[in-house]
Amino acid sequence: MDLGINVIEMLLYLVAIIGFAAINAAYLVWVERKGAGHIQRRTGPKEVGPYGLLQPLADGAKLMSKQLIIPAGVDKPLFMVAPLLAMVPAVMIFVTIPFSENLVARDINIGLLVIFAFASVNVLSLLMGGWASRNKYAVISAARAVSQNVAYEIPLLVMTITIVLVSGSLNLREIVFSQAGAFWHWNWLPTNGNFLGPITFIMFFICYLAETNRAPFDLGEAESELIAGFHTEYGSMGFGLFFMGEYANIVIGSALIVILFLGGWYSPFPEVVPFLGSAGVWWFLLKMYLLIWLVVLIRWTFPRVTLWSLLNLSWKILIPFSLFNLLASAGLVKFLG
Amino acid sequence: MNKANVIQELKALASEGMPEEPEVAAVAEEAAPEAEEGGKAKKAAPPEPRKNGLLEVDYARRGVHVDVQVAADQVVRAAEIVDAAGMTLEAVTGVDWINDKELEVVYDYAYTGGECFRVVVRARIPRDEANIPTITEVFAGANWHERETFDFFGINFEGHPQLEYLLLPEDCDFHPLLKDFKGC
Amino acid sequence: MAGYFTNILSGTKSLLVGLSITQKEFFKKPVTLQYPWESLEMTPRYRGHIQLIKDPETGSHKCISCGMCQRGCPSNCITIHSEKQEGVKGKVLVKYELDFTKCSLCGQCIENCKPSAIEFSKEYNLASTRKEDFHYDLLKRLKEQK
Amino acid sequence: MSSQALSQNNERFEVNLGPQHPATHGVLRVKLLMDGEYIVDAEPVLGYIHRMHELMGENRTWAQFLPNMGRLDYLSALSYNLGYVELVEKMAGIEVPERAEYIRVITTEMNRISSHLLWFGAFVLDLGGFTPLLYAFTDREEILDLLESVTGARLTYCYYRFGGCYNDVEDEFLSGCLAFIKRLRARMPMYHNLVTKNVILRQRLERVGPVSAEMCRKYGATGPVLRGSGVNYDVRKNEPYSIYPELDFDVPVYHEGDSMARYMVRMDEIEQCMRIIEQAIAKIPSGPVMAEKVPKMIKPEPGDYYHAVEAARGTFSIRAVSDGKNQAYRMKLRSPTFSNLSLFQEASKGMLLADALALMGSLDLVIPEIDR
Repeated sequence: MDLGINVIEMLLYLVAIIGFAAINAAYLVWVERKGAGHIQRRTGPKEVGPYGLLQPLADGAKLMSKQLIIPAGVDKPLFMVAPLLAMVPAVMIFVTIPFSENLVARDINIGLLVIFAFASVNVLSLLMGGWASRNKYAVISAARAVSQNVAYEIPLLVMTITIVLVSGSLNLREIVFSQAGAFWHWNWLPTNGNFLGPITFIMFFICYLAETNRAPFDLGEAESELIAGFHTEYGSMGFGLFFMGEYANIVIGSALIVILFLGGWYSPFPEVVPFLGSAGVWWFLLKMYLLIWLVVLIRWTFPRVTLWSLLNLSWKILIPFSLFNLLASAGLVKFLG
Repeated sequence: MNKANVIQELKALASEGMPEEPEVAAVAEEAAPEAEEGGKAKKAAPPEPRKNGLLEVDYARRGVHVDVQVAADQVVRAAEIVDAAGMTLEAVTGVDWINDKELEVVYDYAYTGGECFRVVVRARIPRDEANIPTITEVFAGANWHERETFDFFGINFEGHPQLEYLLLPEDCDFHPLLKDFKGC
Repeated sequence: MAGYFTNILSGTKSLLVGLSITQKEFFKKPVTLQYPWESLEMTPRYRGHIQLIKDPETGSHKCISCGMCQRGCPSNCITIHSEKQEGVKGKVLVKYELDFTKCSLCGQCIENCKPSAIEFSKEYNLASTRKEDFHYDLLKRLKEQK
Repeated sequence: MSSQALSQNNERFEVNLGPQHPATHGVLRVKLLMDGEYIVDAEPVLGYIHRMHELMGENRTWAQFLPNMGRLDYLSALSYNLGYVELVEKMAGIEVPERAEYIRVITTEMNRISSHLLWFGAFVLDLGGFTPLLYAFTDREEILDLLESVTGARLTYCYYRFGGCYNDVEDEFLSGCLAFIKRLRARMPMYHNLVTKNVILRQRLERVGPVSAEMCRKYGATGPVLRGSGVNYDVRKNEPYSIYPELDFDVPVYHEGDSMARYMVRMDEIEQCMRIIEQAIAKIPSGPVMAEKVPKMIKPEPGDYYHAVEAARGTFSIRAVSDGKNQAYRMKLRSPTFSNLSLFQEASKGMLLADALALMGSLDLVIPEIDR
């Protein structure tokens, strides 16, 4: 009996998560287009539905009804699997994310590890897609994506270890619990033994931009150099899945930053403030969407970096800083805590 | 850059081919602008093709200061002279003088380092044997200009590193700026 | 070493300035025009394809079929058909053909026209999938305007 | 596989950049021989929109060739119009009324601003920044509206005539130009804050794609490319035409020779253009805009004529050979980007793909003008 309820619960969670991921990814496209429009003094989509709100559905219908073209000479199995690999791990990660104190599909003790394990599959999909396309631009793009991901995964993990050190847990809920309270308790400020908090936060944010291949680090799909990069040869829903996967990854990254640095579902105000002071899922979502907006704004503001300056940034600035940060925090935790 | 020097050297170069009457160039220098401009008067008898030599022409009217005509095998040395003076190559082009059965290759040089000074060097070659040495060794930029001239006139620039069609399709077999080109 | 840190700081500052600019622009009103729903008035000098001017006195055109427009046209897009008619002095225009696909709107025909019989129209909403749609008979067009 | 096949050369591969590629702004094709991300050799392949304008020049009367000038460089068509009408005026000895000269300078400089603004946007787009393009377009659109109110066209102008201009300008146009300059002056700091000072852009442009003054000389590069390499050469100053000697403006010169220098030259040139327009509007006399005695049929005396003007991309010059007829015997059009692009093959050797594209963008290519 328990098992049956568990299964039903599990299925419900699964449906909810896939729905959440899909809707977020689809509407992020709308936010991006609408946002880009207004940033550039245009209106963005406005014809399909009020304020163009039905545009993502129209786009989806169009992508799904398009013919799936498999160019001659591609490595067919790899070519087909790559877009799936872009989307599926992204959905899987949502399983471990705690949106509020109780709203989590699977509360896993090693949640952080699970996230990084699945997130690292993403680069594999880019590599597979680029390689299988048998297109020179796609291959260059795949090579870029791999070197970029390798370079940025190191500081990303080192900084995560710092947070784990000060929080004392790999469980995402525990990490949020350790930041309980108003905003000065959160990890982005020099609290809880991590006195380089703000720098860690900014560096983590940069790494997350690079890991999700977002501008200004979108070297893999630098359209003025590599046309569309690894998905040059993809059309129809193959492209659609890459696209959705990219946006799902943005949601995940933002959610992760909210959990690690911005106090998860806790309100930024002290609890004595009426109404605004209470914690809840809305605070989580608000923080997450603000971060996403920042990502969108960055994309439409900056030019793209080159590969060498991207790698320089990682090896010369981020990795030394994050290692120093880790040592300092470890020392502080050891001597103070 | 010393203008007088360049003029002197070019003059010497142009008169090299015809050493027997060095005064002719000097005479042409004064007489030629009128001769050119008074072309109408001589309409009955088409003017003789110009002899090699240097002319200092009216800049305000013609847009160039010095106009040199040299023999085909002297263009490289002419290019070296203007190169040594620090001038730049603006263009290479051709003119088809079909009535004289000759093609003319025209090199436009300009000085970009200060006061304006424009030199045009020209050389005439027979139409049916249109060969002229390349000046890409002196001015790398001549590469494309010469290829373009080859496209339009079929002039063979001897020693050119890559004399292929530049603007026209690589498989075309005509040279559109020749006056006997009748469309394709 | 000091340069290393000041570089990072000044770089970060330039990025933040950039972000604040785009964020400010975000709140401004769009400057675009929603074309099918709104459209601009063409300026008086706008050059659409040429048309015959209607003479308010006679209600007809002023063309004397001299053919100067046709001769001056760089792209040979004007063809004039005229004929001798009894009782009328000079030739009478029967058809003013304009091949607008070749026209470059240089205005030489209008300058060449002694009786000032042609002018630029303000037509700009022209689109078609067939090029025959741009072969106009300006005389017919003038009559239809009546 | 033999050991030879495994040697280093086997790692090289060819990539066709274009003719349809986002970075080439038209139909330019560059045959790249790459070693990983490094360029071993980059050979531009031209001619995809070659239209043989020079042959058209031989088959049309002097006046009929005028509309062709708007089709060479569609971004600064008025400079080309100006170059051609001044050449023909020189040949036929036509005096141009002063007001017409002022109108020509004002409209040409407006056109130069619009060309530089579009280049600015497209260049930043090449570097991956999308938004500055549309900001630049908002400003450029105002220029186009102003020019449209005078010339009747937005891009392929055919406004100047031998001996003057097609029509006079109204005072609203002049005040509109002044209002636009005021607006653009206020916008320039925004461009500099958003783009010029941006650390990412500086990293991408500084010390990237250096072109020496000597290389420019050997290849005949002119315009902002030459001025970005430290050579103070501007036809408007060195070989003055029209009323430029009466106006006070500077020629921006940068000595670094990298892409940033070329960028800064163009940005500074926008400011200088604004100065020129302001002075010209302040000085513009009243009077006719067309010379009284313009021969109906222009038959210049036989001989060679040469005239050069400073277009937005460099020296545009025409060599016309007349045989006394009302058509040219030979019409050579010397376009600036043709020479500017020819140095790309040498300059891009050993560069990274992304840097080479930054270099190519900084040359400011307009393909119809290269191919003619």
